[in-house]
Amino acid sequence: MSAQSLLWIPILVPLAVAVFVLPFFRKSPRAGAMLGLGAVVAAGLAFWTAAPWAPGVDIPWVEGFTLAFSLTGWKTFLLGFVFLFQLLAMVYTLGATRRIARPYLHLFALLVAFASTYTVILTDSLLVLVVGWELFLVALYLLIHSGGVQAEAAAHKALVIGGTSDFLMLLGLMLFSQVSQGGGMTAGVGTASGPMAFWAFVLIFMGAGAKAGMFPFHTWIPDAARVMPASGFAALPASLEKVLGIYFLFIVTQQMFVLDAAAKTVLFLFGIATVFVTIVPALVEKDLRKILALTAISPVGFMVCGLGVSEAAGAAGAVLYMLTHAAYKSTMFFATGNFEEKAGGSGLERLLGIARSMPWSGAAFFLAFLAAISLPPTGGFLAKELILEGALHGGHIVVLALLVVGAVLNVAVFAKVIAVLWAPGGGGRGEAPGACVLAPLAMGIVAVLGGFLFSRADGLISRVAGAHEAGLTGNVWHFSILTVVSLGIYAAGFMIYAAARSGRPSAAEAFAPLASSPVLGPVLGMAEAKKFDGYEIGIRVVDAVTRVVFLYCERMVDVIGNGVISIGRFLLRPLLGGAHNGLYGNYLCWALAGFLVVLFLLFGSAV
Amino acid sequence: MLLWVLLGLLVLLTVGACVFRDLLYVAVSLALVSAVLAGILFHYGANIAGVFELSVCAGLITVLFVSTVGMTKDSDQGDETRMGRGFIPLVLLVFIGLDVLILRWLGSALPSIVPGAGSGSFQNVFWNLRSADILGQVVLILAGVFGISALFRLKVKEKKHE
Amino acid sequence: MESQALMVILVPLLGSLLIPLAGWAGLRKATGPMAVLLIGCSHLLTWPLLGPALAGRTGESSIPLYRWIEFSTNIDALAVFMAFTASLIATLIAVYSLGYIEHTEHEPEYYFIVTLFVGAMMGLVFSRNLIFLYMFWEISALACWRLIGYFRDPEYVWKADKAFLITFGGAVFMLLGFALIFTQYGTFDISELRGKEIGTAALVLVMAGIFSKSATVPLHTWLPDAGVAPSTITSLLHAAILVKIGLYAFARLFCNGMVIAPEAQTWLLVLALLSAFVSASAALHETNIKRLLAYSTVSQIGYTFLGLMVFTHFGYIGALLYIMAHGFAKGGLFLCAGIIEHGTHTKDMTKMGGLFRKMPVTGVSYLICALSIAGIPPMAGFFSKYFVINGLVEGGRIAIATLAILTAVVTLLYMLKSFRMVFLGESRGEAHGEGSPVMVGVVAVLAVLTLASGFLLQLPYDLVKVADGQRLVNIVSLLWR
Amino acid sequence: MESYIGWILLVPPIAVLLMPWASRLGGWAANTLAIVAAGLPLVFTLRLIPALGGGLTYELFGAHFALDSVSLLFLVVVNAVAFACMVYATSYVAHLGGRGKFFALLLIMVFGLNAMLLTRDLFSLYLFLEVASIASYVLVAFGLEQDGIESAVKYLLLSAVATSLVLVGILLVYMTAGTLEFAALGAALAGTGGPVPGLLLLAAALFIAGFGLKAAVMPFHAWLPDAHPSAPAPISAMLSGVVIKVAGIYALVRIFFGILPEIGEVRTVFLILGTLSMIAGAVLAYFQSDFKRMLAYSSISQIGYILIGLGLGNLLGLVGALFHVFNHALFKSLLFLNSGAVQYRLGTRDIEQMGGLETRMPVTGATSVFGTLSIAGVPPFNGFWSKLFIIMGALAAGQTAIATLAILVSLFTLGYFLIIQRKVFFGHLNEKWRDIREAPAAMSLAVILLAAACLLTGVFFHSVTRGIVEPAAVILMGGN
Repeated sequence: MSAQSLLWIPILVPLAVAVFVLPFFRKSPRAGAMLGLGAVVAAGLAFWTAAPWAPGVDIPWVEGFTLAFSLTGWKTFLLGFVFLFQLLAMVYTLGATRRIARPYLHLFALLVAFASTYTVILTDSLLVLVVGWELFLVALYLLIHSGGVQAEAAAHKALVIGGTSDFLMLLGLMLFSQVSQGGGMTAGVGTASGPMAFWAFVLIFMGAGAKAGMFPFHTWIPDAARVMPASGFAALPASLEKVLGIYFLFIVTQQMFVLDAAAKTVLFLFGIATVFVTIVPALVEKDLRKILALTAISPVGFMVCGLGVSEAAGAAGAVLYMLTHAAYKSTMFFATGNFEEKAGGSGLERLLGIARSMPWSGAAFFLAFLAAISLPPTGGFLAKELILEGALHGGHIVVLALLVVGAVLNVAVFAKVIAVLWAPGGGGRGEAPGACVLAPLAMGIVAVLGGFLFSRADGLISRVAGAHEAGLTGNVWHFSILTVVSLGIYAAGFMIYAAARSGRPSAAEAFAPLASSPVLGPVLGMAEAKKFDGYEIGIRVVDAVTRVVFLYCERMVDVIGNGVISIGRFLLRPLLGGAHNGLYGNYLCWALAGFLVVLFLLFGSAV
Repeated sequence: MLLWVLLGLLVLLTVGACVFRDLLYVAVSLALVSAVLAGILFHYGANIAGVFELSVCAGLITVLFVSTVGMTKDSDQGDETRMGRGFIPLVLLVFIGLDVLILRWLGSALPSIVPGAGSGSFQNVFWNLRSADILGQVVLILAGVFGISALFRLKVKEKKHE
Repeated sequence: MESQALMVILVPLLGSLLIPLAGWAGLRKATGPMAVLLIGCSHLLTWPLLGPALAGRTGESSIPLYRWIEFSTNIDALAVFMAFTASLIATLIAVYSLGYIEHTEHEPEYYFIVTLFVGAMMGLVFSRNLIFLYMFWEISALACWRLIGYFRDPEYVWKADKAFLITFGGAVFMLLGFALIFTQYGTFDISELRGKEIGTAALVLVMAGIFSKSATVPLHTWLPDAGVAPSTITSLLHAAILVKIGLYAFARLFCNGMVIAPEAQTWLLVLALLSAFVSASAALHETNIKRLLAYSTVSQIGYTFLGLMVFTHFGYIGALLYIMAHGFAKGGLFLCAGIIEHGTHTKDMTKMGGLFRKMPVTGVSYLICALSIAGIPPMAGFFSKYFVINGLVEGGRIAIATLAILTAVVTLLYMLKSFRMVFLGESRGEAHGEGSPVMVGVVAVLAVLTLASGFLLQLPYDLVKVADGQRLVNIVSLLWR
Repeated sequence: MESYIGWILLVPPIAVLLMPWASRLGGWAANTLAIVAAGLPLVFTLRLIPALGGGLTYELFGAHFALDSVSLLFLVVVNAVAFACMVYATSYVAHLGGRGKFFALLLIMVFGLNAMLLTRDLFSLYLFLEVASIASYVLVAFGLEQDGIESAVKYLLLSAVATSLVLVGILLVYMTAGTLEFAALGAALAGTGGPVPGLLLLAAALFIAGFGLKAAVMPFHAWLPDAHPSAPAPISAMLSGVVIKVAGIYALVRIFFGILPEIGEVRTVFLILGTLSMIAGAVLAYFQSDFKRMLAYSSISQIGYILIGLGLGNLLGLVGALFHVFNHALFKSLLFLNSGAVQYRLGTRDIEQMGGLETRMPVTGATSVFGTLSIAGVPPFNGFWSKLFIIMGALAAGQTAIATLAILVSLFTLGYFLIIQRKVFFGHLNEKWRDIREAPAAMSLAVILLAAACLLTGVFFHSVTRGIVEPAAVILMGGN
C-alpha cells in the first residue's frame, strides 16, 4: 500500500464503520463501540505510518473541488492530538453507553465526525475543507440528537447556526476566489486591497469563528452542553470543533489574507466580546455543565485575539491554546459525566464534594483545572503567555488589558468550581467504570504535559506560526513583565473568588449577589432568558419578515387574482346577461343596429 | 282577358287564404296565389321575376306555415312575447323607413337597369336557365310536407296520451 | 442517435395509448406494470445516448410537415442530461405508484396519463421546433390537469383547473411570443434562432410561459394548490417533469439560443430571487407538509433560474446539477410525504410528531433529502447551490448572491422545521408503521441517489460540463459571426 | 368522377322520397336508409378529394353544378358531421318519435347544404339556403317542447329578416351585373381600380348583415343561443357545426372572395365583428349554467375566430379560418352530441345538477375531454393548429392587438369548458345519478368517431392543411 492510498484510510474507514454500525448494532452498542475504537485506531495507524513520507494526492474532481490531500509535519502534529481526542472519546463512550439515550446514533455521529475531521485537516482544497466541515456539522446535529427527545431543540439550533454561518462563509469563499483569482489556501490577499477582499475576509472569519464557537454564533453551545451525552460534548463541541475552527481561522488570518488594521479591529472586537459575554455569566451560573460550556467559549476569544495580533507568538499561542483547551475541557466533561451519573444531575448544589467520593475522576478534573487556569508548566500557561506576548509586541495594549481581566475572571470561575467539587462532606465512594476513568485521566495528563510537549515541538510550531527562527515557546520560560502579569492573574482570580465566597453558606453560592446587582443583575437575567441570544433574535426577525412576506406578498397573489375575477363577473354578468333577455324585438334591434354599423363602416370612407 | 281572369283568381285565393280555417287549405291557396302572381308577371314579360316569385314564395309560404303552427302553440307565453309585440311594429316602421330611403336613393343611383340578360320565353327561362331552382323547389315542397307532418305529430301524440 | 432519441419519445407517448385499452379490456391489474415498463424502457433507451453525449456529439433530425412547422429533434448533452434525469426519477415514481395507487378508482387513467406525461417531457426535451416544444408543453399541462384532480373532490378539481388555466394561460402567451419571434426572424427552429436578440415584448411573453410553468412568483400559486394530487403526482410534477420544463426551456431558448438584453437580464434575476425568497418565506409558515414542499420547490426553482439567468460557466453548470439534485431530493420528499400521509391520514404537520420511531427508513430518507435541498454537503444539493451562487459571483452579481445566501438560510430553517415537526418530538395522533416495501424501497433509493449524486458528482458533472461547452460554442460562434 | 357530384346531390332527396315506405317497414329500415343516405355522400366526397385537380363541373338535368377546393372543404365538413349526427340520431330519435320524418328533414337539410355548396348561381344559393333553413326550423321544434317551438319561431323570424336582406342584396347585384352566375358576376363586377359603386357597397352591407345573421355573428347572433340548445342534440350539432358555417361563412366567402370586387372596408368589418363575437361569445358562455347554451355561445365565439381569419386578408389567415371551419365542425358537433347524451340520460341540461358523470358514462366523458381540449386550442388537438394559423396571420397582418385578444379568449374558452368538465364529468359522482348508464351504442359510436377525427386531424394536421385547406385558401386569394 502506497503512502498516498494510506491517506484515504482515516477518512473512509470511520465512514464505512459508521454506515455499518448504524443499522446493525442498534441492540449491542458496546460491540459497536469496540468496532468504532478499531476504526479510530486504524485511522491513527494509517496516518502515522504515512507521515514519514509526507504524502500528497491531487485528484481532479469537480471544478474547484480538487481532491487534494497532503500530510505535512504540522498536520501530523495536529492529527496526533486529534487522534488522541478521538481515541479517548471512543474509550469513554465504550464505558458510558448505558448513559446515552441513543448510543447507536452517538457512535455513528462520532465516527462520521472523526472522518470529517481528518478530511478537513488533510485537505489542501478550500472547498473540500468546507465539505468536510459541513459533514462534521451534520454529524454534530446527529450527535446532539443522541441525547434523546429533549436534545432535539438544541440540535436544531446547532444546525441552524452552523449552517447559516457556513453559508456566509461560502459566500466569502466565493468572493475570495474572485479576489484571488482562484488562489488557494496560501493566496495571501491583502484585506486592504478593496471592499470585496475585506468583506470576503469578514464573511470567512465569521464562518470559521462560528465553528470555533465565537460570539455571536456561540449560543447553541450552552444549550447543547445541557442535553448532550458528556462523551459527545467532550468529543465535538469542546474539542474537535474548536480544533477545526481555530485551525481554519489560523489559515484564514495567517495564510489566506494579510490583515490590515480594520480587519484586525474586527478580530479584536469579536474576540473580546466572546470572552466577556461568556465569562461573566459563568461566574453566577449554578450548573456545572453550563459553566464548562461557557468557559469553552471564552477561550475562543483569547485565540481570536491571539490570531489578530499578527505576531508569530500570538498565532502560535492561539494554536497551542486551542489544543490545550481541547484537552482540558474534554477532560472536565468526561469527569463531569462521571460526577453527574452518580449525583443524578449537574447542578452545583448536587455536586458539592463529589470529587471526594470519586477520587480518580476528581484527580483528572484537577489536572484539567491546572491547565485551565494556565498554571505553569501546563500547555495553558504556554499558550496564554504567547498570546499576551503577541499582544504586547504588537502594541495592542488595550487588548492585552482586557484579556488579562478575562483571564482573572476565568481563574475565579474555576476556583469556584474546584471549591464546589471538593467541598467538605459528600457521600460514599463509588467510582465510574474503568473506561470512563481512564479517558479523563489520560486526557488530563496530556493537558498538564502540554507545555512540555509543545516545547519539544518548538521548531515546528515556530515555523508554522511564521517565526523566522525556532525558540518561540522557549522564550516564555524566561522571566519578563508578563511573568509578573501571570502571577497577578492567579492572585487576583483567587482573591476575587475568596471575596465572593466569604459570608456564603456554600461555594456554589459564590458570586450569587452579582445576579441581583443593580445593572449587571437584570442584564444577566435577560441573558439567561435568551434575550440576547443572536439565534433567538435572528429567528424572531426572520419569522416576522417572512410572515409579512407570506401574508402580504404571497397570499395576496391569490386574493388579487380572485378579486379581479369576481369583479369582472360582477360587472359583466348583469351587462351582458341583461342584454340577452330572450325578447325577439330586442334581438331585432340588435340586428338592425348591427346593419347600420356595417353600413356606416362601409360607407364611412366612401363618404 | 287572361289577365283579368288571373287577377280575379288572385283576389279570390287571397281572400280564401284569410278565410279558411284548415291550414292545409290556406297553404294550397297561398301557393296558388304565388303561382297566379307568377303568371301575371310572365304575362308582362318579366320572366325572370316570375320564376323568382315562384321560388321565393314557395319558400316563404312554408315559412309562414311553420310559424303558424308555432304560433298556435304559444298562447300561454309569458311576458317575453308581450314585450316583443310592442317592439315588432317599431322595428317594422324603422325598416319601412329605411326601405323608402334606400329606394329613393336607388332611383337616382341607378342609371338604367341592365337589359336583356333575362329575356326569353317562360319555358326557356324556367327549364333551361333556372333548372337548378326546380330541384330546389321540389325539395322545398318536400321540406314543407315533411315539416308540417312532423309538427302535426303533436296531435297524434296528444291523442295517444288520451 | 436520432432514431434512438425518437424511440425515447415515442415509446411512452404511443405506448401510453395501450394502457386505457388494457383498462377497457379488463386488465386493470396490468396497467401499472405496463406503465412502469414503458417509462422504464424510455429511461433505458437514454443510456446509449449518454456515451455520444459525453463525447460531445450532437445530432439533429427533421421531418417537414407544413410550411415552417417541422418535427425536428436536437440531441445534445443538455437534452440527454434532462431526458436521463427526468426519466430516471419518473421510473422510480412509477414503481412507487404500484404500491400507492392501487385500490383507487381510476387506476388505468392514472397510468395512462402518467406515461403520456413522461412521453411529453421526452418530446419536449428533444424538440428543436418551437411549435413542437409548445405542443409537448401543453400535453404535459393537460396531463397535469387530469392528475391533480385525480381524487375528484370538488375542491381538488377546482385546483386542477386552476393549475391548467395558469399554465395554459402562460403557455399561450408564450406561443404569442414565439409567433412574434417568427414574424421577426421567420423561423421556429431553435438552432436557427441562435444568437438572435429577442425583443422585449417577445421576451416578456415567453417568460410568462416559462414562469407560469416553472411556478415562479407571482404565477406560482397553482403549485402549492396542486398538493391535493396523489403524492406520486406531486412528486412527478415537482421532481421530474412539470416545473423542470420551464427551466429546460429557458436553458434551451436563452442559454443556448436567443440573446437577452442586459437590462432584461437584471430584471429576470431580480424576479427569480424574489420568487426564491417569497416562496421560502411562505414555506416557513406553512403547516401542510405538501404545501410546504411545494413552496420549497418554487424557491428552488428560483435558484435554478438564478443559475441559468446569469449566463456564466458556474451558473449554468450549477443550474443543471440543481435540476438533477432537486429532482432526486424533492422526488424523495414527496414520496416520503406520501408514506406519511398514508400512515397518519393527515397532511397537517401540527398533528404529526415522533414518527421517526415508527418509520425510521422514511425518516432517514426525509432527512437526507431535506438536507440536500437545504444545501448541506455531501448531498448533491450543496454542490449545485454552491455552483449557482458562485456563478452569480462570477457574473459580478454580488448583491444577488448575498441575498440568495440569506434565502438559503431560510431554506435550512423550514426544512429542519418540517423534519422536526414530523419526525421528532413526542408523537401526536395515531400513526401506522412504514408504508409498503415497494414504497419505502423507492424512497430509500431516492435518498441513496441524493447522497450518491453528491459523492459521485463527477459523473453528472462531466455531462453537464459538456453541455456547458456546447453552450459556449454557441456563444463563441455567435461572436465570430 | 364528375357523376359523384350528382350522387352527392341526389342521394339524400331520393332517400327522403323512400323514407315513408322505409319507416313503414320498421325502425331498422329507416335507420339503414338514413345512414346509407348520409354515408354515401361522405364516401363520394372523400373519393373526390384526390380527383379534384383544378375543379370539376357537372350538369344535372340541365342545371350546372361545379366543385372547387372551397366547396370541397365545406362538403367534407357537411357530410362528415351529417354522417356522425345521423348515426347518433338513429338512437337519439327514439324518445322523440317520428323517426322517418326526422330523418327525412335531416336529409333535406343535408341536401340543401350540399346543393348550396355545389351551385354556381347566387339565386340558387339563396334558394338552397332556404331549403336547409326550413328543414332546420322544423327540426329545432321537432321535440315539440315549449321552448323548442318558441325558439324555432324566433329563429325563423330572424332568419326571415336575414333572407329578405340577402334577397335585396341579390337584387342589387342583379341590377348591376345582369347575371347571377358566379364566374360571370365576377367578371362583370371586377373592379376597374376606381371606387366601388355605392350600389355594390349597399349590397355588401346587406350580405354581411344577412349572412351574418345566418352565421350568428355578433350582433346578429341573438337567435342562436335560443335555437341551438333547444333543438334535439343531433340538430344542435348540425346547426352549430355545419349550418351556421355553410349558410353564413361559406356564403360570405363566396361573395366577398370572388364575386364582389375587393372592398377594403369589408375586411375591417370582418375584423371588428369577428373580434366582437369572439370576445362576447366567450364572456357570455362563461356565465351559463345550461350545458347546451354554453356550447351555443361558444359557437359565436368560434365564429368570431373564423371571421377574423377571413378579415386578415393574408393566406395564413384564410388557411386558419377555413381550417377552423373544418375543426369547429368536428369538435362543436362532438360537444353537442355529448351534451345530448347527457340530456338523453339525465333529462336535464343544468350543469349544476350533474357531477362526476364520467364514472357512469366513460365514453361521453372521455370524448368530451377531447372536445374541450380541441376547442380551447390545446395541442395536439385540431383546434390548436387553426387558431395558431389565425394568430400567426394576425401577426403577419400587423394586428397584434387582435392576436393578443385571440390568445386571451382561447384562455377564456378553456376556462368555461373546464367549468363544464368540473361540474359535469370530472369529480365525484352525484348520488342522484347513481344508476345512470352510458348512452346507447350508436350515440357512443358517433362521438367516438368525431373525437377520433379531432385527434387525428390534430396529429396529422399537415395532411389536412396541405390536402384540402390550403388549395381552398389559394383559390380564395385569387390564385389557382
